[in-house]
Amino acid sequence: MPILSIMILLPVLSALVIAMLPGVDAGRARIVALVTTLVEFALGLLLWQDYDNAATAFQFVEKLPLFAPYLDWHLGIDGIALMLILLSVFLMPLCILASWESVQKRVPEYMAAFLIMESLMIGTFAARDIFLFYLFFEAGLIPMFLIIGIWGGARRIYASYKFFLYTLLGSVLMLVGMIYMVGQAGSTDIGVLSAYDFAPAAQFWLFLAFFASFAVKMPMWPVHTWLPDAHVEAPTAGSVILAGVLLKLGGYGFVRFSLPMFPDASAQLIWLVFGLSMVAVVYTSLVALVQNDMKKLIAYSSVAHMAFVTAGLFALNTQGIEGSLVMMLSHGLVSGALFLCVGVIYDRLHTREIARYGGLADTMPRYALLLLFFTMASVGLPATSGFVAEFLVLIGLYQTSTWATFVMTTGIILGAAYMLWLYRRIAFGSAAGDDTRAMPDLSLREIAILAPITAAVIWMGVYPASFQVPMKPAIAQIVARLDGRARATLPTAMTITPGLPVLTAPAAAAEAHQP
Amino acid sequence: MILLLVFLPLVMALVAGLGGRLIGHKAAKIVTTGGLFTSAALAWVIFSQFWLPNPAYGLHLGPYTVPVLDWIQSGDLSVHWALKVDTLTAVMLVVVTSVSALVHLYSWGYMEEDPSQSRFFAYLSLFTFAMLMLVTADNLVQMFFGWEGVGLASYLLIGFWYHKPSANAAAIKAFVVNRVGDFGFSLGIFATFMVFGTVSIDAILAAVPGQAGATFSFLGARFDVMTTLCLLLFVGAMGKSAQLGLHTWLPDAMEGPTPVSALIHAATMVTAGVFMVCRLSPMFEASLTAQAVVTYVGAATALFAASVALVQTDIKRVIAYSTCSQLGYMFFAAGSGAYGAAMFHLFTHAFFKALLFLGAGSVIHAMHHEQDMRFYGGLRKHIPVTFWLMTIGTLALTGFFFTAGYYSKDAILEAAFASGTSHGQFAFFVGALVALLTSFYSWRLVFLTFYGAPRWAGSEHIQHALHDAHGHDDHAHDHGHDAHAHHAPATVTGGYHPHESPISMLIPLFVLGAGALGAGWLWHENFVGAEQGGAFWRGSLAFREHLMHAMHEVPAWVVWTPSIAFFLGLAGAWFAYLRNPALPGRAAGALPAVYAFLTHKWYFDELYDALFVRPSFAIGRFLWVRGDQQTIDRFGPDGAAAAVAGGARAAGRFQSGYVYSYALVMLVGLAAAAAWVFVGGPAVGGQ
Amino acid sequence: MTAAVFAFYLFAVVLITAAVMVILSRNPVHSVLWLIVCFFNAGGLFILLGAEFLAMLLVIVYVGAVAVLFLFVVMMLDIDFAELRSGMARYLPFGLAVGGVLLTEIILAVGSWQAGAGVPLFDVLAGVPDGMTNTQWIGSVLYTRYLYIFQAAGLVLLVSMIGAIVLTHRQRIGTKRQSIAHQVARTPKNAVHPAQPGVGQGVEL
Amino acid sequence: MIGLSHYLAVSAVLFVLGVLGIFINRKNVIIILMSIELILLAVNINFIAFSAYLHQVHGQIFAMFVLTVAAGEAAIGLAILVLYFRNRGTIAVDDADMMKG
Amino acid sequence: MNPTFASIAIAGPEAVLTAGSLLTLMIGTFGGGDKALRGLTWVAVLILGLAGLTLLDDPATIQRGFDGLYVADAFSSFLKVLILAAAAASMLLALPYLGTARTGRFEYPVLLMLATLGMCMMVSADDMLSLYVGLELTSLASYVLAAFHRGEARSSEAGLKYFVLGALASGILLYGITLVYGFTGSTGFGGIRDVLAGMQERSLGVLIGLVFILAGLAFKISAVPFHMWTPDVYEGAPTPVAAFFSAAPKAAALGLMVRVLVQGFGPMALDWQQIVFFLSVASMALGAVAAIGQTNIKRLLAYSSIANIGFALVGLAAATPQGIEALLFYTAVYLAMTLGSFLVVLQLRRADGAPVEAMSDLAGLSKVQPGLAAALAIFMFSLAGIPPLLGFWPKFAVFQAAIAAGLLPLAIIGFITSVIAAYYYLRIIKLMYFDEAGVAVTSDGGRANGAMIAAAALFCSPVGMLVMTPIVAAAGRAYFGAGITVSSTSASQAHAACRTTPFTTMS
Repeated sequence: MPILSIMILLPVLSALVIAMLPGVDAGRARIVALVTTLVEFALGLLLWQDYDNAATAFQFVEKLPLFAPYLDWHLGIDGIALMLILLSVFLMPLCILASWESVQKRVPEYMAAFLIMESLMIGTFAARDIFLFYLFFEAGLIPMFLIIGIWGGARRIYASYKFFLYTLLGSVLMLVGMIYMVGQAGSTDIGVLSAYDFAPAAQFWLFLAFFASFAVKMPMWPVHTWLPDAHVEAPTAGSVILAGVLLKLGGYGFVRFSLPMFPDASAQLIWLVFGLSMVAVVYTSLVALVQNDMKKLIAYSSVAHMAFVTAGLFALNTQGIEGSLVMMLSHGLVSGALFLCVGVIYDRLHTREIARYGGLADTMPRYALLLLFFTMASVGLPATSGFVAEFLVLIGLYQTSTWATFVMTTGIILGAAYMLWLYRRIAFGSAAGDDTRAMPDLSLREIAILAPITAAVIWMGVYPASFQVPMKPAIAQIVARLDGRARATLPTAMTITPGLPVLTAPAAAAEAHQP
Repeated sequence: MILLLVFLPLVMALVAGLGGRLIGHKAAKIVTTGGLFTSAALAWVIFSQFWLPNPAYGLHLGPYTVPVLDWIQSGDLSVHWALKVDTLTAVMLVVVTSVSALVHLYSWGYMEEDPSQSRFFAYLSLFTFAMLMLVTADNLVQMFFGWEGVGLASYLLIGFWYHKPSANAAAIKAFVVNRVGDFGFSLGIFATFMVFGTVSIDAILAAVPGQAGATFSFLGARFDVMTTLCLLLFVGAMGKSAQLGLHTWLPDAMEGPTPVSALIHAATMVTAGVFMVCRLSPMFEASLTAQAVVTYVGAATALFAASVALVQTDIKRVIAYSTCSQLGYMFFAAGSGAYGAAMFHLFTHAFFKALLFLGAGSVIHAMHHEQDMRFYGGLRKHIPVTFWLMTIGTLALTGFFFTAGYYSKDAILEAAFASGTSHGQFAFFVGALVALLTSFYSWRLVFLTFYGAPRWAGSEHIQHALHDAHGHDDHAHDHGHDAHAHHAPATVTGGYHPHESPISMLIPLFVLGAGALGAGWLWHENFVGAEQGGAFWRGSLAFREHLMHAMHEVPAWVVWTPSIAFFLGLAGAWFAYLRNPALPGRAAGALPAVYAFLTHKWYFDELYDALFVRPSFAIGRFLWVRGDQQTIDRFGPDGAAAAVAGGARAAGRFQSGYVYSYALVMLVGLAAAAAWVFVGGPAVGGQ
Repeated sequence: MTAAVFAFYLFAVVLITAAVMVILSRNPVHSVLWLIVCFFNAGGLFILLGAEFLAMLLVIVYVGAVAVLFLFVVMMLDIDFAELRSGMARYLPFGLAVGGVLLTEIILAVGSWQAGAGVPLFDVLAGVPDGMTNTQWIGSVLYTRYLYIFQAAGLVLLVSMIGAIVLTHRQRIGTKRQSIAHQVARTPKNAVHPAQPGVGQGVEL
Repeated sequence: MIGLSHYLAVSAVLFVLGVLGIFINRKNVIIILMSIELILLAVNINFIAFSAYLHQVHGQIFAMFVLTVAAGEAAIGLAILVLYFRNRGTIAVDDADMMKG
Repeated sequence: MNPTFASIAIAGPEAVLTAGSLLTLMIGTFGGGDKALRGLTWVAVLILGLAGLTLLDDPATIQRGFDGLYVADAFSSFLKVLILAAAAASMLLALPYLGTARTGRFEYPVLLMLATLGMCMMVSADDMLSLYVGLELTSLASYVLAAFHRGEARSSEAGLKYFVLGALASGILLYGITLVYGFTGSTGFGGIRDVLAGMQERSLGVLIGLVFILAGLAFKISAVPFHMWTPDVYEGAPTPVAAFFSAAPKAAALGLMVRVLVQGFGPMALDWQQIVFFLSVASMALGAVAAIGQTNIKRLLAYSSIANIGFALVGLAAATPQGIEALLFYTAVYLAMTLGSFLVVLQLRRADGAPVEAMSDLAGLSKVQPGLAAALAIFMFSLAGIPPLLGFWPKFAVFQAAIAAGLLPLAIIGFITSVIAAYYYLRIIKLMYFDEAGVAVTSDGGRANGAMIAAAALFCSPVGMLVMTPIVAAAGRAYFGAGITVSSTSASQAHAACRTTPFTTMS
């Protein structure tokens, strides 16, 4: 059964049904969308169940020369793709549910846009042809542009343009790189390209071309400014998808393309990535501290978290890369949940201004509890997914650059500061006004949205193996490919010299701990 | 057994927290308290297995580990959820579960009128669970889990009365300052993993000798590996145990309900740092520098906190600074190499400090949530049980003969003296001075509270209680202390009648009082005895027998120093607060600078506010406005858009509409192209 | 100086002078007349080059038809000539410079012409028998080899005809046109309409 | 002796004059049409000159068709001009700027 | 068989179109006159279809006729199909417009057909002479069509501008042809090529001639800086005519340009490559930037066509078979996108009956006319080159060719300009979807137009990717039919070599 194709095409089909068929009203559109996304989720679980954790090869491979000579319909997943697909299909029904009542304008179109978004996200992760990847990667701009532009807030036009053009500009440079690579290697197969050794000089430029795209998508400092705008203006579900999945495309791109295809350049340019990541963590955390708009604050925190992802990936070791991937999953869940939380109260009061809230612990205790949970997950409290991620990233990074780790770790202090400051202003104290006081607590639907994410966050925090194990073979391959590449010498490189009174196995012990 | 012990509080916390609304306050209280007493019972069983010789285990039970679940596996890194049980753990288990159980019980009375009691009990149980995970951790990461978990619980409990802005601020402060410590702790874990390739405590400690003396180069300088690791980890300990520099959260944490202060901020959580140092004592043993730093920091903290405690007027803050000071003792004991003494003081301190806090809670309860000692006075007759029990606690704290504090404090001071190191000597003298100060402020507290004439009428809380017959929800009001800091305390009762606390609050006091009196006498041979100590600890911490021997051979004046300090302090306090009550005011007036310095807690808060908090917000705002908006956006996307728009305008001007200008453009293009092939074209014919 | 050289310079100088006058004359009628001078002199040059047929064609078609057409339009449009041509283009200096550059480039380029640089000078067509006139020579290929183009040229003219009619032919409203068929087909039956109007009523036509 | 280059030079000058005629003139579109005729005349001189010097008939045939097309072009041009005049009442080049930007 | 008849047999489309145009002209004149416009239009479409049917020969063979003035090969067939289809569409889409604008004259289909005939001649030209005559046939008809709206001052101004500049351009072109003729002694592409290939050093005369010819052709495809007429003419001309201008003549002129440069000037590829490079960059940049300030949809589409020509020229600048293949592919897709956009615009009417021309009239269209808005959105995203819409792939193809030919800067500039261009395409989407409705807009057009819009939208949508393969294959075949062959290598090797080598090394 071509399960990946089905997963990609089913939402498109539903979207067409919703958008094209006459007589599809808002209610039916919602139901069709929900059923579709649930079926997708079920298919995703099926995928997970049938996935062979031990195999290193790509699984569920489909290849059809549909679009010769430019690209093939070539699909397949490894553990990394599997996990990200699961993340997408997991968040999707929740997004639909989250929009159940808050979106009243042009509901069929809205649902169609989300379904198409889902299809494109799955396609991006499942693509095995580099141009097919690009196609899905880039196509995601369209529905997101519409989602922000049609159902967004007051400055939605500016935000949607900024989002669209910014990311487009980044990715066209990548496209140039891709075309060049395909010309060199003579194949569009990602697997072939990953094994092809490009000349180091070419790798340098190719790396930068891909970097332009992924850094914007990530987003890394200083090309992050589209994100706060886009998040703030997007409707709740749009923010969830944006933060939950679309930002992951950047990290996925790094791990799928930059690392295996340009291993030498990656090893040489770690200083660039570390530098930007370090700046990002401190910079955006401080900026997040002074935000008055909830979504903007969370958006800035996303930038800081994504900096952990980049830093971890370019630690170039197992812990770092694995941590980054867990971070992507975790951030997808947690930031998605935080946006959903914001959406919950936004639906009630129609403002994102923090000062208008307060005392929700009184009026909405269930909400306050869940928000607290996600706040803690966001600051990386152990036993939540965020901790596993941050910990792995930092422990991996430490082996590559102590100094970067030192700076990045300050993120855990600043992160706590701005998230708790936010929580305090929303949930604690007393209500800002009578309307705030009159807000009802979470409805059953809203609990149904947030509860699965809560469960997933705890699961990933307590027993991350379920999520890590499928990714291990793929990561091992990447690490093997990176192994032995000449790394940029960082000024902060650390070497350990054993002490004079050596007691046990002197040479071996010292060798083993050389970074 | 250990699984049940550890996870029972978690289950109960979930039951009470998530189902609190469903099952009601009463049930929530019953399950959590019941769970904790069960855990405590189990803890005593385990402790006794380690303590009492039992032929079934070959006299003594050895350390063992109970695996629970895989946690993080990545490359060489392997972290499990596992429960490690040895003597050290057993001691902590006893402390944690016992105090926790008693505090649960105490809270029945203390929190009786609170509308969200089940939440409170859930938090308490959650805290206990996290603390248990901390002390049973078999690896650094799990310890970090507990570390952060107790931080979370502390945050929640400090901010329990979330309507009070001061409570919210204190909660955030506690969490963030702890995070600063955790910053060091996590870097320590990373470095440890890098050096040892593992995070398992047993494996690390086994490998320590191999790394002793190893150095690494960093930024051109060379550092000793073990020193670096220890200091990084110690930063974590400093944060959690409120050592000088990272102590600022602890006094503010008194915003939380008093049982919380007793449990978290006196008996258990704050001692986690001491526990960690002891747990990793072989690592510290490998670095003299680290030991010295630990000693100096501990001593400095002890002195600092004691000096501040002299002038505090809030009853809980006095005890809080006292805690801080006692933690300093524990650290310099550890730094001097007397880990057993540190643990012993931790153990005894848990009893008498919890007793003091709960006693203070009883006083506060009686005084309708008034915490300012200036509005107390003469309570001895009104709440005699509390009075006596607090006196016992004070005796123990100040080290009166044969009380718990007497044994542990003596052990520490003697060990410091006997360690023979210069930092140890230094610590001894500081410790002696601090003992004097401790005695003074402790008795000051007792005298101000229980003796003299009542001064209650000046308190707004009391006024409230008098005017509002019900007045149940006082703590829900936003009363800062400054709001009622009257200059001239009234010396009248105002017609208020304090009542002794209910029995549920007194039982814990009795139990703890017993501990404060007897714990030292009962266990000092095990903890610090030169002969039994080694057998008791069984390698769970670095036990230096020769140091323990040396302790008993110190000069007599050293042995007598603490007792002399006790009496001097007692006499001073009696003179200043009973005999001659005007003296303190005159002293403050005579030395305004010193007084202000002490009342402002050495200006730490102000310094941090100016150094970190304000700049962070200012820089954040600067980066947001100047950086994001006016630089990145202005020259990035917005700038590019403006440039393109300018280009569009220019192109529009060129498109003038006139045929001749169009023709001209065409011809210019033509001439330019022709010129290009003339001069610039490649020399290519038709090969 | 042979007659041919003299003739060349005469025609060339007059041609260029006339061309200058065409573009500089204030009065469009003068321009047209100068244009005619141009055509004549160009015809002279053609004859010098041995292309009699084209020379004649130029005179007949251009002078006879095109120039007259121009004149006709100039007259027809009824423009106030005094008002026109009061100013030169704003870009004149720049335009002149560009023109100068262009001229230099062309002259430089054509100056490099040399017969025989790989060019087959006498191809099939060049080898026509002696005694064949220029006109005959042209005629011999025009309807055979260039039939395709000839037909296409006819279509070009057709297009210009249709175009001119489409654009300028106006159906005048109110003009009466004779339709013989209609006249012949007219019978009393549909021409006469008997009416019996009552008193005070009109007849409806 | 008069060579090919003489003819080509004349033609070049004529061509440039025609080109100049298009944009130095701002008042009358008819002059522009005449300038175009000048350009085509230059082209024809070129064709015939080359044709003569190459001893080929190609160039002359080409020139003939250019003449034909030019005639048609003139007709169309004048027709458009007349139409324009009818609509606007002027044939000044400066006035033809309804559409720009 | 008589060579003339044989030649006519080869030139099937031209013969059919000639006869057909005369027939329709006569029907129009002696038959119904302007009232028969609808019928005549359908007749004309039928004739165009017939002309298309004659192309069903085996496209692999190269047939020359009329003593080397005419060539029929896969290249010309490919382009003729496009031209005929675009012309037929342009004819049909005019019907509703001509009905309301009182310009419904029967000459419209006749002129359009004659223009189409000229275009067919252009793409089949194997000689400068047939090139010129075909070009002029198209141009003259176009001038008339631009001024077709007789009562409209803007229309006649457009005609005037178009005529003056067009005549100047053809003068320049002709002058270039004379130079090339003089320096090579031939007007046939094959002859020119042979002479050039034999030349030992580079000839300035040929170079200048080449430049002039390029300038003349660049005018026809409206490449910068020879584009200045385009916005004004598009705006002034009747909308169906603008649609026509944006489609079929572009295809014809591009095809012509390829044939002249590749077949005639192949040996000088390195020279013209640079000029085409410049034309391409300038067109892409100007098309992207200048469109931003526009408020008129037709002007916007004019700039869009300029930019698109720039993209198509990237393929030519690559000067490889792969690039030509990409260019043909680009042309095919571009026609659908531009015609589709014009169709939608034509379909719309303001409440007061006036046609929609101001962009602000599109505000809120998605609520009033969801179908049309969706179609226009597809065209816009496709023109912007956002995958997975079909418009991305030809862009991709030309840049792939450019990169393979070592023109990395061209590709980078091109992609960046495409991002800038995306801005104004997005603006239309924004107007339709994000803004509230301004003036009431109704849809007014025949069923045929609706069907064409649907077909074009479907083609430009991701579904179109499914037919991408045959189109690209046809374009590939078309190129190899264009007369460049590599001797002494087998076909497959030649294919491999051709995909990366410029012409100079092949000849």
